[in-house]
Amino acid sequence: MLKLNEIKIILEATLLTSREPLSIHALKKIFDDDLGADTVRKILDELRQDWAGRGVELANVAGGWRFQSRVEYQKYLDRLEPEKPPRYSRATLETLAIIAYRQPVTRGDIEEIRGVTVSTQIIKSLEERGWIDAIGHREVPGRPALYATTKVFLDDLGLRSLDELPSLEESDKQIKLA
Amino acid sequence: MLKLNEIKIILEATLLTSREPLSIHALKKIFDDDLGADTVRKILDELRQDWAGRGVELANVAGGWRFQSRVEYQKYLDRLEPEKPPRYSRATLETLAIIAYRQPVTRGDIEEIRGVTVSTQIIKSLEERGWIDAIGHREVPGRPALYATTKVFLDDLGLRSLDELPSLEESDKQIKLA
Amino acid sequence: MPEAAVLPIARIYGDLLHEMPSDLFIPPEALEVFLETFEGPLDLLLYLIRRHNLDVLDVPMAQLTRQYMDYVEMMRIGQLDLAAEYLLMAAWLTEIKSRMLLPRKQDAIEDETDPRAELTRRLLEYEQMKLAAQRLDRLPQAGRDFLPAQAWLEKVAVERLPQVDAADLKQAWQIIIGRTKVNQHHKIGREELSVREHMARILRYLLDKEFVEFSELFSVEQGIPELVVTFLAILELARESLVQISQQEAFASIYVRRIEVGVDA
Repeated sequence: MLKLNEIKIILEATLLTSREPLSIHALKKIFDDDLGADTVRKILDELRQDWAGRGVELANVAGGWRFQSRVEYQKYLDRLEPEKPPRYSRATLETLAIIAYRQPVTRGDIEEIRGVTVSTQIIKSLEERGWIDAIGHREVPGRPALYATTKVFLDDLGLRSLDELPSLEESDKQIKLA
Repeated sequence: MLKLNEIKIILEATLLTSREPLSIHALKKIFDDDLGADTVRKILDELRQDWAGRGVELANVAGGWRFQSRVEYQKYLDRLEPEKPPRYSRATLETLAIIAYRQPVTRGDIEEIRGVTVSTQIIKSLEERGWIDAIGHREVPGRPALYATTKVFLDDLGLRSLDELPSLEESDKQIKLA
Repeated sequence: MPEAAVLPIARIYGDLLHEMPSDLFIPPEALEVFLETFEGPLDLLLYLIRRHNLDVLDVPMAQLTRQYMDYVEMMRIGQLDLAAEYLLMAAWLTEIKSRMLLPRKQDAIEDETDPRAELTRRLLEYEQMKLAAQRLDRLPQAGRDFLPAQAWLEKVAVERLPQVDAADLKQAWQIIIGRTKVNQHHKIGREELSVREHMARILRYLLDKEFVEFSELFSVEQGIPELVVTFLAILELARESLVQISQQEAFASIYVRRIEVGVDA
C-alpha cells in the first residue's frame, strides 16, 4: 500500500509528463489499490497549493487536470519558444493516418488497427480542428460513428485529393518487434 | 532587476514547459539583465536539489537541461500511456552500436563488422527516430553515405556526450583457433 | 560468463531453451526458431566457439568448420532462406582449413599472414559490438524508461496548431504496420485511396437524404475514370454494409440509401 506522500509524488510526475489533461478517473487507474476519487481529488488540491507562487500551476480544465504555465510568466517563456510549431502525439498522428487511408472508419476500426484504445480526446481534437467529421454510423450494435477526412484537411495539407497522399506500396516491416 | 528567487521560478517554469532540453546559453536569453552563466548554473544546481526525492528530476543531457521523470516511476506512468516506442531488434541495436562507437561509418562498414547485409529499413527507422543521420559521403566509388549519431540520440539516452557511452569491452575470453 | 551464454537461446512452446543438446539434435519444429536467433554467420560462429571455450582454450579449426557446416546443412534441409553470407563464410572456413593442411615450405614468404588471424579479428570485433549493443539497450531511454516533463504552455495570443504534412501521415502509417505486422492487409495504392475518398463523399451526400437514385451519385462530366471509381466506391460501401442498393423490378430505377435500423438520421 502506497503512502499518501508517495501517491502525491506519482500524481505530480504523471501530470508533469502527460501531453493531455488527465481526468480523476484516468489518474485513479495508475494505482493498484482501490483509491477513492475523493482521495485523488484531495491530493490534487494539496498539489495545487504546493505549486502556488510558482511559474507553473496545476489547473482543472475541460479535459481534466494539467500543469500549465501561469499567464504572468508568459513573457519570459515566449522569448524562448522558437518558431517551432507544436507537434501531435504519435497516437494522434496514427489515428489521423488511419482515418485518411482507410476512411470511412469507426473508432473500433482504428483501435483494431492500432491495437490500443483511442482516447475520445484525440478524436475530439481532430474534429475541432475540422480535419475529420462523422459522416454516418455503421449499423452494428452501438451504431458507432464513421469518420472521414474533410476538405479542410486536404486544404491544410496542401492536397487536392486523397490520391495525393503518399502511397504505401512498400510492404517491408520497418521495425521488428523484439 | 529580478531577485534570485524570481529567476529561479522563471527558470523552473521555462524548463517545465520546454519541449526540448535548453542550454545555459539559451536560458540566459530569457532575461533582460545580463545574467552570468555562473549564476544560471548555480540556480540550476539549486533547482536540481529542490527536486530531489520527487518523481521528476532535472537532468543535464547533450542538448542542455531538462526535467524528466525518474526511471523508478516509469511503471506508474506506463499504466496511462500503453504505447511505448518500439523495442528494437538485435539487428537494429547492433547497427546502432556500430554507428555510435565507430562513427562516421558507411553501410558497408556496418555490414563488414556484422557479417550480414544491413537492410535499408533498419537505417531508415533509426533516421526517422532522429538518432542517426548522414553527415557526408565517403569519396570512394558509389559515394556511400557516412552515418553518425545525433544530439537527439544522446538526449534520448540521457547522455551529455559520446564519452558517456558505456565503455567498450572485449569479452574476457580470447579466441584461439588451432 | 558473457551474457550470451546465460540468456536463453530460444523459446519453444513456452519453454526456454538454454543450451543446445550436445549431439546437435534439434526438434525439427524448433529448428527455425533456433536458427533465427543468430544474426548471421559471425554470430553463429561465436556461439559455437564460446560453447567450446568454457573448457577448451584452443578451438580446433577442423571441428569448428564441421559444426558450422552441420548448421548450414540443417538450414538447407529446413529450407530456410539461407542467406548468401552463410555460404560465403562456409567457403572461407573451408579455405582456411585447407590452407592449414598444406605443407609449409621452409622458405615461406614471411609476410603471409595466418589466415586464422583475420577470422579471429572479425569475430572479436563483432562480439565487441554485440556486447555494446546490449549495453546500449540497457541505458534508460526516453519514452521507454522515462518521459520528459511537458507542462502545458498557455498561449495567450493565437493558438498554434500542430503542423502535419503528408509525409508525417505516411510515416505514422508505417509505424502502425511495423507494430501490427498486418502489412498485406493494409497495402494501399493510389486507386484504393480514390475509392476510399469517394466512399466518404457518397456517405456524406447520403447523410440527410433517404433514397438517392443511383445515377445521381455519378457525375458524367468528370470522365470515365471518375465513373469507374464512383462505381467501385458504391460496391465497396455495399460490401461493408454501409449502404443498401435496391431495385424494385428489372429496368426500374436503382436506389441507394444508407443502412439504418429504425433510427432517424
